[in-house]
Amino acid sequence: MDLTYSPAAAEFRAELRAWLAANIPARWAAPGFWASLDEDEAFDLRRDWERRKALAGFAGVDWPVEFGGRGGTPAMAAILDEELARARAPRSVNTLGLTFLAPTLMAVGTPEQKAEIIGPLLRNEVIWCQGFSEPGAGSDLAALRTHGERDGDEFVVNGQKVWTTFARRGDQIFTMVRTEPGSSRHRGLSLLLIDMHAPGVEVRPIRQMSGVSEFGEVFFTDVRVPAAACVGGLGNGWATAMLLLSFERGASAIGQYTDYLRAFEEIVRVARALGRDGDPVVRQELARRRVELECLRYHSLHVLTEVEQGRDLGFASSVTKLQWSQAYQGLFETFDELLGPDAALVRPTADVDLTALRRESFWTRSVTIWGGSSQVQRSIVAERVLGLPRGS
Amino acid sequence: MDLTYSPAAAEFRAELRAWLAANIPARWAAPGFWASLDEDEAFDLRRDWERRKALAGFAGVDWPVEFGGRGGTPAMAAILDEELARARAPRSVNTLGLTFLAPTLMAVGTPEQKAEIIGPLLRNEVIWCQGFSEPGAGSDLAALRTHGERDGDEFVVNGQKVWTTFARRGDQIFTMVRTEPGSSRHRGLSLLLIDMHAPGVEVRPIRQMSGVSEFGEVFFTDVRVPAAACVGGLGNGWATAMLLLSFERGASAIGQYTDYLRAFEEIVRVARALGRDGDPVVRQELARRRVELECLRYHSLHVLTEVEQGRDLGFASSVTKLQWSQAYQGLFETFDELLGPDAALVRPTADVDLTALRRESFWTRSVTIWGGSSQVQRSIVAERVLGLPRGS
Amino acid sequence: MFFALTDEQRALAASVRDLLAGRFDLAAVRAVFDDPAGDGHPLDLWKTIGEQGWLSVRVPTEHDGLDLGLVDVQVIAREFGAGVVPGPWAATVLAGEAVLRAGGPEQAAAVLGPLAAGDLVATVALRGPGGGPGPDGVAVRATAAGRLDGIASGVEYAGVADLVVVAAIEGPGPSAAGTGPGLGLYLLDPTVAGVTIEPQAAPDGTTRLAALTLAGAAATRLPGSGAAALADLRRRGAVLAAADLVGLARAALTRTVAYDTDRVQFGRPVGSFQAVAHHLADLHVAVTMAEHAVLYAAHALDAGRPDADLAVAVAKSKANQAGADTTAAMIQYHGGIGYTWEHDAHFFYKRARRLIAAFGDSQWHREQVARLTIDSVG
Amino acid sequence: MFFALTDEQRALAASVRDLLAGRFDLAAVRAVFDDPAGDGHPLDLWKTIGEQGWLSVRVPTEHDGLDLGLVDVQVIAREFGAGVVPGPWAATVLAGEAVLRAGGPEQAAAVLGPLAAGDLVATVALRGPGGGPGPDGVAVRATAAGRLDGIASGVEYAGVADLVVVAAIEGPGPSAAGTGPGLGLYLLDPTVAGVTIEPQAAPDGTTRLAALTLAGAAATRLPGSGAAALADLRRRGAVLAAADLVGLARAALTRTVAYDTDRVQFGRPVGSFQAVAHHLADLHVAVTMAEHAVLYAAHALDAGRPDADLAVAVAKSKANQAGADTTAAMIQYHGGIGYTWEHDAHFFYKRARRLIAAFGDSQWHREQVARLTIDSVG
Repeated sequence: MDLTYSPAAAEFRAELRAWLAANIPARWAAPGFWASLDEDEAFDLRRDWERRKALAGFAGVDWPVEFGGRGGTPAMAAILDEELARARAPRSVNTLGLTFLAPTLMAVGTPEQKAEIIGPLLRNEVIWCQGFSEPGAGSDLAALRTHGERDGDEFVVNGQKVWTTFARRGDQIFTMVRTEPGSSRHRGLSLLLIDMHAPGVEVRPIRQMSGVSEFGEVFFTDVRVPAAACVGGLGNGWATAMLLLSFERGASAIGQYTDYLRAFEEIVRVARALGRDGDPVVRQELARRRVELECLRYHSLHVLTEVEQGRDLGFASSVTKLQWSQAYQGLFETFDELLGPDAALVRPTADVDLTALRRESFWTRSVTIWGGSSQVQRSIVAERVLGLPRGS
Repeated sequence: MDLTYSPAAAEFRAELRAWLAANIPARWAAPGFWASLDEDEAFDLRRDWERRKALAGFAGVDWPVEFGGRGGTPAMAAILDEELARARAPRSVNTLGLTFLAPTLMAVGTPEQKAEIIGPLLRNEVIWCQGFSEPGAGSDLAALRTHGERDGDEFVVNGQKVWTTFARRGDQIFTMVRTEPGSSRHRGLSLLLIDMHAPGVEVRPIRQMSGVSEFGEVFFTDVRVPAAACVGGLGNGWATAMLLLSFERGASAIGQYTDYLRAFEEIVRVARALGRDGDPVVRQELARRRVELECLRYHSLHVLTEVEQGRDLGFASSVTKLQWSQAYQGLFETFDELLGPDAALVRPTADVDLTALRRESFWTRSVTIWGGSSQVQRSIVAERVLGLPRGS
Repeated sequence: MFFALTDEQRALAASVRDLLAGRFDLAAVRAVFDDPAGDGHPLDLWKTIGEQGWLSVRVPTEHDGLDLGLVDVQVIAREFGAGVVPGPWAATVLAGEAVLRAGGPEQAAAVLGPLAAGDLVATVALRGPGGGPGPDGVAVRATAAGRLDGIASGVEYAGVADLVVVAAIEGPGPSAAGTGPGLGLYLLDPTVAGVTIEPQAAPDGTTRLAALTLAGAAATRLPGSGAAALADLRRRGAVLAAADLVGLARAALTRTVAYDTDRVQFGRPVGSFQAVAHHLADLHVAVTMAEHAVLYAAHALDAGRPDADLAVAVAKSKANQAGADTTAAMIQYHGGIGYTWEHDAHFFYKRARRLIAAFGDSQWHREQVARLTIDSVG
Repeated sequence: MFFALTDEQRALAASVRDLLAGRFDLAAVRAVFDDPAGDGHPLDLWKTIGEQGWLSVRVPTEHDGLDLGLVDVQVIAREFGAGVVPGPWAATVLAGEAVLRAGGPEQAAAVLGPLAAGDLVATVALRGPGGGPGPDGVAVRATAAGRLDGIASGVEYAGVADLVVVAAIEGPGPSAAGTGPGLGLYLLDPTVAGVTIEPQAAPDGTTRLAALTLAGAAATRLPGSGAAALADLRRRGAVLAAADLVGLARAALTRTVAYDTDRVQFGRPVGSFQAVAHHLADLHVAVTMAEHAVLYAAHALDAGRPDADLAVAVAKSKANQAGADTTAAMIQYHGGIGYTWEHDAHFFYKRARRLIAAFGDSQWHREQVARLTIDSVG
């Protein structure tokens, strides 16, 4: 056991922390700050922040140098996540491109794709969306119906995607399309890259129950896509998607832990302002949630170790997803419960404004649905990790 | 809404209560009394008690007079359950015969069966066991393998039953046997009545995790059973079994409620003796359990009303089973949790002896397994009550 | 022994359900929900409520009411919950309870008839900011001359009310026993001088809440009131909230079952997956128990049963749980769509969370259960 | 950054597991379990433990020990839990910790060598009847002359111990800060005059417990002891109990998975029913988290990390939950057989419940978490 980081990693942390201290305005850390901005304003601020961060050398820290990365270790990537959360930096507006598309291109992209896409993505010049889910194909990706008809060097794509994060502000989308007519389920799919500004692409924002519109629907009507804009081989989309999704597995949840600790402390402050933090019953419930958060931290250190040792985590990433999503959602259930008689209000007292925490509380209802619902994750754990016989 | 009972029912309660007060020794109500007896001693005492109760006219209160019953209402049966539990009377040692076999015989028995079996059963002269479960056919009754080969006017029965209550002390057993060679699942079964003292019947007690041996295994080796000792028609066993099990549905859980209230109060006394009853956290947990018990009471009043109105409860009885089994088991989980530092001991302090409550605590682990496990009950509620599509 | 709804009560439930579905469906709810600055009080709905006599259930016949019980009121409250219906019906009914049970004959004559006819919108203001249910949660004081000073929080529909029943501390306050003088209920006309009404923003758009600030506002005391009357009103409020919760819980469950009977994933209806089906089955058990508990509590208050206090605490605790769990499951088992503004699931989810806190949250009611069932064990 | 077991530690785990499976399987456990009047201390097992060096892990090399950490100890403790192994191994290790950390050089020389070799059975007596973990749970007093009076409850294997580490109040008792003088740890030879050992009946037959009554019994103080040393010992005891719990939780889960992979109901393996499979998946997540938490807590104590207190409280809370839930599920998903005496499930179930209460139950540890993480928020 050794919980210290390598000298290089420690040095990286110090450098990063100093840069963050100098570059993150104090007002960003105020609980209500981001909730107080309108959505476009917030997006622009986050995009600009992300660009500045990349220019300062804090993007792609564990990417190879040849792709503009820093050539660092997984530990450095975890440190980046941790320090960003600690500094209350906003989450990236290009997460899906950075987490999924870039490493997929590094592995199976054409030389042109590598040259043209990865750099601008890293520098946040191009915002990438993901188009996987469809109405009727949520957890069940293989049920998708968006299709592309071959026409010379192009595909003519028609169909609809849903739950696309930042759809309204995206520039490009990597999306699963059925490119072989008559194929079904896992066969005949391709991962296509589509320009969201192309004719025939329409976006409709989806308003969430919190009132925020981070997701959108994307409609394709006779959108012409060059056949070369395919990643991983035509008709080979399922395998490419599995490769792509596997890059989530290596991700340690240390950034999430740090972020949820922020939420925990904000909730404790609310409990105190409402005179509830000394109540033994409330203390037990908060402690129960904190136990789950600390377990997430220890688990993340273990995952990071495994990745640094070069081990493939395989389906154990479902364990991580279940733990973080349920710890996070559960924390906000306790939040709901401790608010007391004026729980119905946005401002239960003059000095407590719950706008931001309540928005986050509503958000936590979604984390057990997207990215593989808890039900899907449990099936994976049961069958792939525990080896239980498959249900029919 | 009217929670008062009819004058006849109220009169019955008064009469019963007076009789119980005069006939139940005070020592029976002491928490450790029954646990202090050896098993045979306890059985003999219970059997004698049951006989005296029947002689006094407090058996079969809702049975027709022609079968030796009192011709009373379902409300009177519920009152009997309630008053017996309130008086801390032991549960019947002939429950399975009284609840299941007798009404089945009244409905589909031959005149001889009605004449010969019901009276002695009511008077507790004959103890009836139930032989349904087998190793490998627990919740899945249709998987049973005990079989009877026809030989003239008799069947020659071979096989094994398990989880037979009071197997060691039973006189007769009503049991499901595959009487058509080569049949499978629900077909070719018959409900046979077998003398447990007949040659070829062997009983092996099953010791429970609490140390008590209320269950047993019953082995049949070339046991000769008259073909006439079949209830509901040869080969018609599945339908007969469904009819038989349906008699559980009308049973209100008011007796269980009263009994669990006794457990609740004993647990509260333990909490007080250990100085835990003022702890706000313990109080919340005990209250949570009490809420479920009170709900069981209200629900039982509703079930009783439905039965008195002549309505068939159908599969809603699974709701009752889930509620009582989980309320009861949950109450003892709270018991385990509030015992504090000396929870491992039988006597955490000189004046607290947990023998009886701990035996009951272990017993509650079984109530979500037998009589249709919680998993089976939930499937019934999902498919038959909510109408969800059947899983495969 | 009859623990069930009568045929008349079932008919009433069906009638409320059908009328709401026909005249005030979820699209109409949405219009109110999406207009938080509006008064949340659609007049066409209110007219229907008045015409149908849904405000007259508890009003004595001499004031042209139906003179029925809380059991009948909870029949209607459940349907309002099932339809996540906006408007001051529940608040008006509760204010009527106060006048009915603690008002003098003149007050009854002035209030109950118009209230029953739907000519009067009323509400109750029983606690201060952060104040719990009970005398120590009250933050309004009354002078001997009947002037009120202080603040009440979370007052439903204060903005459209013609009449507010206000709980106020009198003299040195209530005695330790919680009964006797020291606390009174007052009838307040919110248009008099010294009354300020400030809307309070709240996530549940199916209702409107406000803070009421009183500075020497003139009001009339209900002569039969006191700490016991406040407790009585709090119990009735808890039963109404619990009834609304079980109504919405049942609706949330039924809608989820219907959706997952049709929705296909991995080639099968979602509702045929056992993990989902079993969770829904557990929720059915919980909702069923909550329904019985609310029915029992309402009857226990109607009949003055000695276990009424326990029954109310049990009903509100269990209804809170059923409301919280079914509405969370409604979102989860609708998949992504259940989390959107466009879908109706969040009406149920947010209304449930408002009601869970109303008239005593789960922890408060469980402590009542503990007080009544632990401390009494000999 | 290396948060995992080393190859050596993995090899140690495998070696303990294999040796226990070969020389002390569940049939051997059953013999101890079914003989509650016996001393619960099979000598062949103890001989193996001594030979294998499983008692020498923490003992410094100058006393012929391995001088390793609590991380290595928890490797062994997990395997003991997985095998529901009886005997005074954990008690002896814990007594050794006291001598190691608070004993003088002579005490260390006298105790640690024989202890490491398996020549000495030792145990700890840290609390009175019903006494919680901490100074106020102690019910033994020490005179200035080192005589002990009072009672200790739940002492593991007192009946076979050659040595007992006893916590005792000194003078006016510990200060409010919980540190400094006022409390000491004493080495007691249980054969001296004034010591009465009375076995305490307990459902978990895999261990033996006793009450220790002291009346002027002569004992030797550990010079480095005090309230802090007691807290240190309590933390180490909690980690050992938590490690045993996660070991048995993992074994309970693994055995249940294996059983339900084969057992067929309704024509399918029970483990293929989604409701069962998903519950087992949730338990796998819980056990995994508990394993990580115990590993972290052990390391935090080894490394003297500032968050060690929190880590111990987190580990014990989580291990308690994993132990309770997996052993209950083990019974449920074995069907009727899991509830019988003949099946081994109840060993796991009963041992879990003993350990859950040991060195602080869940409520106690959660309050520690609250103290450390709520009260410190600025």
